[in-house]
Amino acid sequence: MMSSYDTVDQIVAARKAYNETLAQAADRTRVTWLPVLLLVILALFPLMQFVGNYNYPIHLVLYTLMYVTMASGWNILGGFTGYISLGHSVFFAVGGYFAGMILARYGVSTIIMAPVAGLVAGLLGYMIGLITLRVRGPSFIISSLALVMICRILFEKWQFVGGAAGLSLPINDLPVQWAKLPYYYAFLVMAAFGVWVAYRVKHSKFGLGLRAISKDEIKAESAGIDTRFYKVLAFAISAFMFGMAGAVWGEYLTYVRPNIFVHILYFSVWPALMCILGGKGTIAGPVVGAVLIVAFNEFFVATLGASAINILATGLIMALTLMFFPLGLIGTLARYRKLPRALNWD
Amino acid sequence: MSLLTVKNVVAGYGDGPAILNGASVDVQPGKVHCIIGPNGAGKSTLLKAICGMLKIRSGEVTFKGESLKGLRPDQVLRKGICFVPQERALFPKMTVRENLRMGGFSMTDKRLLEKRIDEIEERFPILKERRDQHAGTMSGGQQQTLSMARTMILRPEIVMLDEPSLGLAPKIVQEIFDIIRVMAADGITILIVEQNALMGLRCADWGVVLDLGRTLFEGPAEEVLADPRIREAYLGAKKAA
Amino acid sequence: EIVIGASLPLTGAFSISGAKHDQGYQLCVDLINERGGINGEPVRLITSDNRSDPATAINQYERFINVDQVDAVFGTFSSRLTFPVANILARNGYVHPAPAGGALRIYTQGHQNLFYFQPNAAEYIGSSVTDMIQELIAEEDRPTTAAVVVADDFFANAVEAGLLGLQVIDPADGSVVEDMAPGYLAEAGIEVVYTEKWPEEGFNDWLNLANSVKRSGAELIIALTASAEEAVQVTRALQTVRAEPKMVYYSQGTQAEFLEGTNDASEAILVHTSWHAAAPYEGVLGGQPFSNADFVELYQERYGDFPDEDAAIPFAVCQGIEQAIIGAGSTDNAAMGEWLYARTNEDPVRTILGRFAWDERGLPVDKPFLMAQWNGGELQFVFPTDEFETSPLNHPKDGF
Amino acid sequence: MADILQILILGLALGGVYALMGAGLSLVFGVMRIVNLAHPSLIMMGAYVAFWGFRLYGIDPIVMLPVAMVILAATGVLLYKLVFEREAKSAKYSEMTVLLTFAFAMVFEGALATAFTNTQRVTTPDYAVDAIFIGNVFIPLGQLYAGIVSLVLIGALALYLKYSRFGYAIRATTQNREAAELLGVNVNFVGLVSFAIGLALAGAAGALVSFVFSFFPSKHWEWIAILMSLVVLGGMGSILGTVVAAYILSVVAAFVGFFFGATLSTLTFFVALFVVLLVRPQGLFGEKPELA
Amino acid sequence: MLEVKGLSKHFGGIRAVDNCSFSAEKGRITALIGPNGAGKTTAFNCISRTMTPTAGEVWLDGERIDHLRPHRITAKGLSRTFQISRNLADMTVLENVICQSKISGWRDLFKPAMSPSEIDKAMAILDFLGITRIAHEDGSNLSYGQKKLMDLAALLMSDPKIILLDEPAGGVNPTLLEEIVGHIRALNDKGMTVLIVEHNMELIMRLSHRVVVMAQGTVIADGTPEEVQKNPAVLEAYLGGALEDAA
Ligand SMILES: Nc1ncnc2c1ncn2[C@@H]1O[C@H](COP(=O)(O)OP(=O)(O)OP(=O)(O)O)[C@@H](O)[C@H]1O
Ligand SMILES: Nc1ncnc2c1ncn2[C@@H]1O[C@H](COP(=O)(O)OP(=O)(O)OP(=O)(O)O)[C@@H](O)[C@H]1O
Ligand SMILES: CC(C)C[C@H](N)C(=O)O
Ligand SMILES: [Mg+2]
Ligand SMILES: [Mg+2]
Repeated sequence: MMSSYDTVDQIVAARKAYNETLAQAADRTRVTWLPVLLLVILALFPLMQFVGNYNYPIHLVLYTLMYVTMASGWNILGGFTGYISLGHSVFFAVGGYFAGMILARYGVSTIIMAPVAGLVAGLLGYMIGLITLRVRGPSFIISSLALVMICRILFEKWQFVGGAAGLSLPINDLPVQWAKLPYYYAFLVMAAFGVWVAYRVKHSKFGLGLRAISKDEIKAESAGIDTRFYKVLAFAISAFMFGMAGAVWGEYLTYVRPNIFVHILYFSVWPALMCILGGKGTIAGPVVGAVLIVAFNEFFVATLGASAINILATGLIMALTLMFFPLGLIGTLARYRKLPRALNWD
Repeated sequence: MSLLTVKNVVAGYGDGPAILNGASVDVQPGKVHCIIGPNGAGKSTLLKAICGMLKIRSGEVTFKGESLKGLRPDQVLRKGICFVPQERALFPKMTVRENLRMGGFSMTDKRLLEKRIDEIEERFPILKERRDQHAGTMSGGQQQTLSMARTMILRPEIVMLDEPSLGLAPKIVQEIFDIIRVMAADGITILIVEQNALMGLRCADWGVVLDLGRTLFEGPAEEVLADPRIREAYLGAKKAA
Repeated sequence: EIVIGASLPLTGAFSISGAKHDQGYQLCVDLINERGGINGEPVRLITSDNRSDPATAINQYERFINVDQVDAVFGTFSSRLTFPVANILARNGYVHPAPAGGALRIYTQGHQNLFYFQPNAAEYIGSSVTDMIQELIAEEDRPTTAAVVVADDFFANAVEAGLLGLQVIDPADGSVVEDMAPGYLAEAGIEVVYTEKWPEEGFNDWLNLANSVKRSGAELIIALTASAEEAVQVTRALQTVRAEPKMVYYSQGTQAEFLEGTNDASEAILVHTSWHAAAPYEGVLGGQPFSNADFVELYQERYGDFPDEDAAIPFAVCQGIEQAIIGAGSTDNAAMGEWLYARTNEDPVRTILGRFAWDERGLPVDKPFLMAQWNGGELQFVFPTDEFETSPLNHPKDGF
Repeated sequence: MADILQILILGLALGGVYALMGAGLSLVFGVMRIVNLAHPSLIMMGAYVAFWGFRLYGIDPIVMLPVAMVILAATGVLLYKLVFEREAKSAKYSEMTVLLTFAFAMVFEGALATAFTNTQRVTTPDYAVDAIFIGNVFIPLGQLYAGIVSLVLIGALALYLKYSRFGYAIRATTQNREAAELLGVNVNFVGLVSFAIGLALAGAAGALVSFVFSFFPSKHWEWIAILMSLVVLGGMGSILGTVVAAYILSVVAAFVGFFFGATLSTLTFFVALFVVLLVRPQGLFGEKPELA
Repeated sequence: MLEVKGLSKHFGGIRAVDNCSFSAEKGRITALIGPNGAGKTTAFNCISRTMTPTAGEVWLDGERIDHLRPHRITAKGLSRTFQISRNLADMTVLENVICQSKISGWRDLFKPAMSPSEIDKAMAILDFLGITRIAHEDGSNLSYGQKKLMDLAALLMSDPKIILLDEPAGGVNPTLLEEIVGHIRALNDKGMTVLIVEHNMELIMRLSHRVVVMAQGTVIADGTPEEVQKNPAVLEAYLGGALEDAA
């Protein structure tokens, strides 16, 4: 008989050595200085207005921050819990309409009302979640698409909030140069809050439960996790983020209208895409994704105009990323242990 | 002369680490071979690599002198090697008869296929009895019988079974090993992976111990069964008192 | 160099009209440059496509103002897009010449920089229809019942409000912008027997709609759409169910594309319009007289096709801005706005759409819409009869 | 009574078109677990094939239908080879393909719009605006033809899946991909062919749609949600379910439109989807999920 | 103590479990055996409520639990493993285990999951089962037997009073099996109630205090291992000639 070992102890020792080569603890050093530094830089950025017209860059940063808020919120449902929603623009719209109507009727700034708008959106999310979170996978995705359609039609029918024509909101009376700043800082705070919430959730028992749900719901349930409640709560938290963002965006745009706010591409798919592009389930992913997508879009608008070619190019970029970075930039780099330390915010 | 030679095969999943690190097996025609080894040793991986479900990174797999490297599972099957994986590979929403017919999917002669199916049904009466039942609603043992019977339709030269006794009641386990012997008597070469090592080796002619992704021992089944090192390390016998 | 920005719906739901607006702007700018520019400075036009999406339109004007630092802007097409754009142009103090944004609510927000380059607000369009019926048709031949089907669109809803006598409400504070009661149809003694509204997107069931219209037995069918595309759909459906009205009026459908999509079914369909090739308007361009006929000729020379109102209106917008810059002596938008507001019917802006002077809301004074009718594949000008030469009204329509 | 009959007819007429639009989607999902959000944009492509055939050469769209099917099938082969074949090996396959096909929907939309502009189109064969009148009830000819062609195609597909050798392979792959592979089915080839068939159906649907609805490249968004609702309602992957759902919902929508207005009629599909999620999450013909 | 009364679960026409009653006494090891398709796993599913029973009652310590959702039942101290190991991929073994720890109330929910105390507890359990070595390995990269051990560890994290094990020995290497048996016995010695489904007769005979035999959804025998072994119905339905082999 052919054999390379003579005693059982040798075999056991060899197996032990073999097993140890398999197990290695992941690199868990996270970086906090970068997000903090970013926050400081962004807080100071509007000072540039003193030396020139930086209205458009400010607009772009503001726009990106809005997406950071939403993508971080989406991450809690789509990244941690594994429920891909392409219907979160509904909550963006609800936030926008709620705060918009309050602004129009009572003159209360949406920036103050944003948390309340978020709560309204979150509550609605909670109730919708009770229905749609009963199915998962493709069925859930499709139900979220249907949600968008229903919401759009209902808002179009609802004359109280302006129906299809929408609601025009008053312009603030700051000089053009400073007019964007209240919204800029509002979104900066929301984005920071969004990232912080995602971080807290990810490291909490709740977050661990969500991750378990995303892997195997039956297992999670029998592990003692109240899956229904967890899922719906995750849904509500993400809806909250969208509601807040929508509230302030309405006043910034001075116009709230079903077709703008329930827009499936911009406010449902983009946040999802940002999250996936950056790295689902990571903390820095949504931020990186938001920056990249806004930059891509701006690049195409500047070079190609907002034409059909732009759509083609966006689609192509999206397809290529998904094919070659299936885990997103952060996720894929981390997988191959090439992630720069600065981007590990987990 | 050996029918199938596996030599120093290195293989793994996707771009992950290599699971097999030089596994070798010699398969002799008409014999029953039993591979044992601890959990995670790479036994299932080896069978998958042979049948073309995994890419072989290096090493050789030759069947009757021809290399099987780079072939797809359906091509390996056409060469005459049939694999029954660990999870029962049935079509749950097809009837028993349709499942049998799928077994002969790669056959072109329809009449021959029907004839073979009739023969199989003769040999396993339960399949005849349940021919219109959906496979998914049968009990574990019946499903295992069906998936093994199905491989016989093709009259393959080699049948590879991954843990045929897993989760089966003692009575059925007995039957399954009987069927294996029947198949061997029919001249089919058999390669099984078993955790129920005692029964597996008793039924086999040749024993192989796979561990650490490599072949550690290989020899006639009785010898493997009798080896004290193997008994202790793999067969659960207490340290020789 | 004078840089002018325009964001247009070159693609999406308004693509037909948007593309023609582009042609109109471009043609005008090129002709100005041929004539030596404005105040001796060449004009450069930047257009971008907003995909018929309001948010994109807003963003593009932001870019014009802050990135391209344009000297002036041209408006965009349709009320739907003009409404939000009005706010941002107002905030930045740019003169906002609107080629297509007829809904009253755009003009009641108190913007000081807004000038509409069409005859009148959409709410008042309906009067042209009923006036025409009363003036051109003998009492016994007039339709007595009407079916009104409406796209749920800013513009179409506005026309509907006028015809049916609805209240125009600002949802922001719930205030009534204008009460159109009792409505032009009621005033003309026409009973509305069927109304229906379809959503802006996702509606496919035209046959069901047409069937209901037919069943209502209305003698006058009014289809208020926001685009020529929808007008084609309505017509084809009415044709399929073989509806038999005496008269059909659409809010859109002057375009060649409409004729192409409907062929014979277009016969005797009435459409209101801001412009007609036969209207003998005299305008100004590059300081020289430039008549409507010149426009038609040069347009055909350049684009091969016969122009329609979607190319003519933006041309007029461009003429207006040129005159404003000349009048103000610079591209100081505040001065341009003042100059435009100072126009009167005696000293108007002169365009191929005729004379323009605006009230404090930004709506033109004393400019009724024109009514046109498709006859034998040709869009004929039938009303009002007092100003220019018209073709006879084809009535009653012989069903579909 | 005539009214009711008329609405029923109109509903069924639309149902036929939706059935074919949804069938290809359902097939591709069933066999490959791809929720093909690009399907409607591919239908759009088929519609353009028919449109240009009609516009340039005056060929009837129904005659162009096979051409559209071939072109789309070829597109399918290409797409499968370039994208989905390698994707099939990825772990997050199912949700990945949703996003991936979304991206391709954008690519196709952009390509079509670049090539043909976003101008609204419709092919205008004479029958498209004609109808058979029986008393005062009419049957629209265009939709009647579309419905007949669609039923023939779906019927042929069903028979093919049930009885042909390749149909066996397709069904087997649907139920247990690995096992099929082990029995000598070239599952990649099966995937390829069923993807191509699915897209050929999209081509056929496109040719029919070209004279039933008006279309422009970005209109596929309007179709996505409707078609997806049908697929969920019918039970993911069940072609029969999708077809039945298409007919039922179109009829219901027609009645809703008649009694409650056009706006609410477009809501029917989505509200039905939610009701089904509440009472029968697995859809009409779907498998009950494991955890209650 | 766990008591099942008149439990039934039907799938369409199939009566997987049919009016089945048995109980598991406190602090003892009860085995549930029976031929394939007898309904053992289905009974487990109904007890832990991952399936809704068609009829019948389940009582735990004098409290009826068959209307509760699975996580509530787990919270009541009943935990189970799955016949086909369900593990959470992309999560380390440690996370897999900690995930199962008890959560009490709202505030707990947002506390850090991997707190030192939790980690210590989890590591202690892993140590008890002898698998500390793989604590940081991905849950899906384990061998079959390691998965079974990880399942067991996760089970213990929730401090259960009673555990339901579905074929813990299936597919496990005999040497490893010896370890598992040792662990189960140790747990039982600490007072834990165990209900176990197994096909390995030798193990059942060695381990259990009481054996319940199911066939075709109903209980056909119930008694000590010795009694059951001699029962002709059990021999006929289940054991065949296999017994001599095991002995
Ligand atoms: N799909 C997979 N992807 C990645 N790694 C895998 C996969 N399947 C198995 N492995 C790894 O390969 C190794 C060998 O697994 P394999 O299934 O071949 O073991 P085995 O010898 O059959 O064990 P068992 O007796 O438990 O079935 C294990 O370490 C396992 O973690
Ligand atoms: N989801 C299901 N749908 C239909 N039938 C089912 C389902 N689950 C189980 N069954 C049937 O119920 C019966 C009992 O199955 P169960 O899995 O409980 O058996 P078991 O006793 O655990 O068998 P084994 O020892 O093989 O694990 C079988 O006939 C099986 O086919
Ligand atoms: C072409 C036009 C008549 C459009 C219209 N002015 C609108 O506001 O949409
Ligand atoms: Mg194995
Ligand atoms: Mg079982």
